[in-house]
Amino acid sequence: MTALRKRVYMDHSATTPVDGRVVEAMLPFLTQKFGNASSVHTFGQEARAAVDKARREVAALIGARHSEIVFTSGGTEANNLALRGIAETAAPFGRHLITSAIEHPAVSEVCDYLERRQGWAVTRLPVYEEGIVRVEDLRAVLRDDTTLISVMLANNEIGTLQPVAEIGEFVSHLRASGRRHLWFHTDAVQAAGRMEVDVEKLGCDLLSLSAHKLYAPKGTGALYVRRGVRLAPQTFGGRQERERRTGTESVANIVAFGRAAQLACEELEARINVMKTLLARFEAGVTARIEDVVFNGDRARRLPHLSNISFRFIEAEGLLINLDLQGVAVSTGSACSSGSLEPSPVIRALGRNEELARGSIRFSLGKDTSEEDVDYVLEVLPRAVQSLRNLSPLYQKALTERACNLEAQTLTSI
Amino acid sequence: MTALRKRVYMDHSATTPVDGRVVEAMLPFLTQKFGNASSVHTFGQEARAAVDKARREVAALIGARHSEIVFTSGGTEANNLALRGIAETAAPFGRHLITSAIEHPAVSEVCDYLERRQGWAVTRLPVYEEGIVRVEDLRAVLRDDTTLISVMLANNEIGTLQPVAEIGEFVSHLRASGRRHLWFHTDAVQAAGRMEVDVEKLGCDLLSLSAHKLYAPKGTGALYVRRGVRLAPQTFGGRQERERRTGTESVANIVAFGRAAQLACEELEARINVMKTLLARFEAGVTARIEDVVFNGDRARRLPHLSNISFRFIEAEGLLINLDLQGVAVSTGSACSSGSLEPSPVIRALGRNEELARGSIRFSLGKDTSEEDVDYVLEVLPRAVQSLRNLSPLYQKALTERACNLEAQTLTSI
Amino acid sequence: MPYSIAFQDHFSNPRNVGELDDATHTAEETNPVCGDRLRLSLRLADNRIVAARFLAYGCPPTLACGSVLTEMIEGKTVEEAFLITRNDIINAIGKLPSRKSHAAALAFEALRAALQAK
Amino acid sequence: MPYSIAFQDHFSNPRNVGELDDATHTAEETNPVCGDRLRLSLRLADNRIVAARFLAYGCPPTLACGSVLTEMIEGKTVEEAFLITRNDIINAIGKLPSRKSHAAALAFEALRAALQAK
Ligand SMILES: Cc1ncc(COP(=O)(O)O)c(C=O)c1O
Ligand SMILES: Cc1ncc(COP(=O)(O)O)c(C=O)c1O
Ligand code: FES
Ligand code: FES
Repeated sequence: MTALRKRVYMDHSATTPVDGRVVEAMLPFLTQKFGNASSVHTFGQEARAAVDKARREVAALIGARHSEIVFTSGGTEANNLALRGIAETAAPFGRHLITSAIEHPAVSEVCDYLERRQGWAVTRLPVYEEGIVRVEDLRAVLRDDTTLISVMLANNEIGTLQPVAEIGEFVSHLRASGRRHLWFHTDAVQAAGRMEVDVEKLGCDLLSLSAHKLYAPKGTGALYVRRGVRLAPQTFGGRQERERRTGTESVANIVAFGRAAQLACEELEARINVMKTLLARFEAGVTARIEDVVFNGDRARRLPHLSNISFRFIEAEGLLINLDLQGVAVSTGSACSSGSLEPSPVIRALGRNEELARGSIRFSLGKDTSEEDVDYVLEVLPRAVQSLRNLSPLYQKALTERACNLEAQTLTSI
Repeated sequence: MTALRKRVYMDHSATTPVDGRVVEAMLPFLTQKFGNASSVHTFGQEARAAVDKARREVAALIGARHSEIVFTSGGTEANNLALRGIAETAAPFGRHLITSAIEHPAVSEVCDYLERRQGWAVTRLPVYEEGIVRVEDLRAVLRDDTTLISVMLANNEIGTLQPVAEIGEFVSHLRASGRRHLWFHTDAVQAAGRMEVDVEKLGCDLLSLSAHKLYAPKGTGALYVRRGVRLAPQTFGGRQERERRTGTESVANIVAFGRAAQLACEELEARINVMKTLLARFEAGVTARIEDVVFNGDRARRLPHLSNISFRFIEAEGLLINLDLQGVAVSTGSACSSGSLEPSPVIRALGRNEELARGSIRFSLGKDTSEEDVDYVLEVLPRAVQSLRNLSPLYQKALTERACNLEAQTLTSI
Repeated sequence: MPYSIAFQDHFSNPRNVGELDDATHTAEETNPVCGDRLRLSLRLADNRIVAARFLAYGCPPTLACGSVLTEMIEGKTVEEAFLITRNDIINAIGKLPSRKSHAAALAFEALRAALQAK
Repeated sequence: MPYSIAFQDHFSNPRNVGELDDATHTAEETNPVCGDRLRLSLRLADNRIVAARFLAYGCPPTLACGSVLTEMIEGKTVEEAFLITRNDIINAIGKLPSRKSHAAALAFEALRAALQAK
């Protein structure tokens, strides 16, 4: 290890660095054009115009109208606002909601709350070994009092894509056949900027975004609310965001979000290509160099930047720390559930045993990840895994067993 | 009017520019130290350490412990979280709350919501001509089922200081005599950075702050929650902020808030002196140059930077626009209620008639306001007022009446 | 600035401010909801508006509409003046925020009232 | 990095890894809640721990505690080894996050179990 240790960030699903062009766009709104967007004077109107421009840019990223974008303090608030805002509107018509077993806590814990405290019934669709819900399951569990469906577009731990467009189509059919009180939300926080996201093709009523997964600052997000959908506001005190979300607008961050959305639109294809190529290189390298690994989640229907791998016989946090000491940043499960003793519920939902769940690591690439970065990780990772395995009683046991089996085989084959 | 028109910002109660030193502090957390504070690796721990440092700095500004600070997306969310979080905890013990008639909408509208939707009874204390609630009124309306008191520390439209420390003392007495289920919140969004704020001296259980009134970016705030106070979280999905407020921390903005709080601490006295001196100059100038003006709010018990003045015979928005065309930014009422047709409810609460309420303008100075700025405003303001008065039928009528009275007087005095 | 250039011009340099000493027709209208007022005084000669003056109290749109209205009607016959609509006033000022379009209505009413006044 | 320098050192360069072929005492303990495991093998001679080796599966604190424990006990008499507390282990590793202090408990239990094993 030299003084200027190499650092490789492979945790872009947790957060991304702010793009230099985004910083440039937002800076003037901190110091010169610093007005409050609700102020009538020129300072305020400059800020208002900038917020409106950003609203159009974010809308363009997902094929929405600008009036359908509500800025929030992040993906978590967008999810909370969507589910609680609709739950309030929907409750008189029925209190059953359908979601998946692998939602981000910002969705799953709101569902838990609605179940525990607000008298809702919640059905959590299974995801099977591939980590994907099935539309036929959704059809099967739909009830007369189902008023809310929330299924994420892409999972944050394993990157699998959910059949959101198919669910949207199903919901449209139900609507066409006269069902009025059914709303469909999707959490696109991980998907945006990594795949095409188009609210028309998806057929969703609400969709959550977070700026910091898109090379803009943390603490800003947006909720798409389809025109005509009535959302009960969850905070009070101000006329901002057409009264759907109050509080002085975070102008500089919103401008940054807009610029980042614009860049994500323009560069989407190029980014996908880079990430796909590097991810393939990475996965091939891992397969070639490390034994006893299991890739989690469907191999085809997934985001282009993310690999979730279980390393048998070892526990992920040790690997994470070991890699970190060598300058490589990765994560176990989602950042926000780190600190819990439970192995990732997402990996468990795939039917993996506890050992595999505890040994799973998420590698997530970014638009600026280089071949050199990948190669560096491929250099340090096998050593790190091996050194932890050398410590592991599970590994020693397996080695002994294998040796015995081999001997037994050799004996029988004589 | 020259090409490089002078611009004077006199609306610091709406928002402030971000201090250059604050920008400097936050920038590294956008691009280099961009980790998610919940991540275990070094990038994450850098962010975590920075958030913790900022938490200590914000705590120091108000004499709190760092563990008592919950970061939010702004003052609005801090107020909503405080009132709704406590209301949920407090409801089983009683549903009466006491507040003032001049709270910011982020408090008053939550009170309205609790009254309309959650079965609370709300008593709004009057503020009299001086714009200040009276502790004896509070004592008089206290009920056995009063569980929540929310009175702001300083008003945002007229700058008057409320007797929060006295209320805190009263609450302590009640506690000492065995009353356990009573919580006291104060909105210190306008006060912080403009006067000493010390949670021990105030005796409050909860206190709201907003970064953008302190020369840090919009979209970040904090709620002080006294140790031992149980606040029901209002969003779900993450372990952040000790589960009192979820969502990926807005690291760069929080760092900025911390740095701004630190500067506000260090420079408080100097800032107060500058603003007081300039405000006195401004008010003396207005008094000397413009007739028929009424200063709103108590002359002594108020913030050092704010002057709310009613100009008779004219309507404030016209004056605002006129001044804006000459580069001077001021406001009518609070920025967030701009756009409503109603004259400011705060000015009405002082007992002013509709004409005075419609003719009131808020001038709010900042730490970097200069004598030159004040003098420029004193130059353009009298002309602006006069030109609007020349248009006003109310003014023409008053002139005629005065002329008659004068004539009558002259006649009688002969 | 949420207002158009034409608006800003009328607002900053209002035309025909004041009252005519020799007015033949005057009226003062008040919007009962917001309290804005517009006072109009006209001198008619040969069925034609030969002079118009206004005074106004209220929001910027009310002030600007007063100014633009006096410009629009000077020189017009009474019949021509009666043909002016709310929208004509809004167009002359270059669009208003929708929540302020009732300022044009106030100007319109004031004109009608003045024309019908004796 | 939430861990101390001493911790990082033990974690990166664990001491006494493996198993003694000529162990006199061995034990493997599992924390029933989190599933972490620590396997300890000792060679005692003349009532003294002359060699100690460990294997561990689990979180970094479990790995580091295993390493530091073997260093702490080598050369000690059985009686001295029995005097070691959970806190001694934590101090040797330079404090643990409180939610991870049960890793030291696991090391402690493994030591007890090994010393009492036959
Ligand atoms: C799928 C998903 N939803 C929601 C969120 C929460 O968004 P934010 O971090 O902006 O609160 C995240 C980010 O961790 C996510 O990955
Ligand atoms: C007294 C008061 N409380 C609360 C707020 C709301 O804070 P924020 O703008 O951060 O949402 C403001 C700001 O307008 C205020 O002046
Ligand atoms: S506010 Fe009603 S016309 Fe101006
Ligand atoms: S997680 Fe329990 S000891 Fe490591």
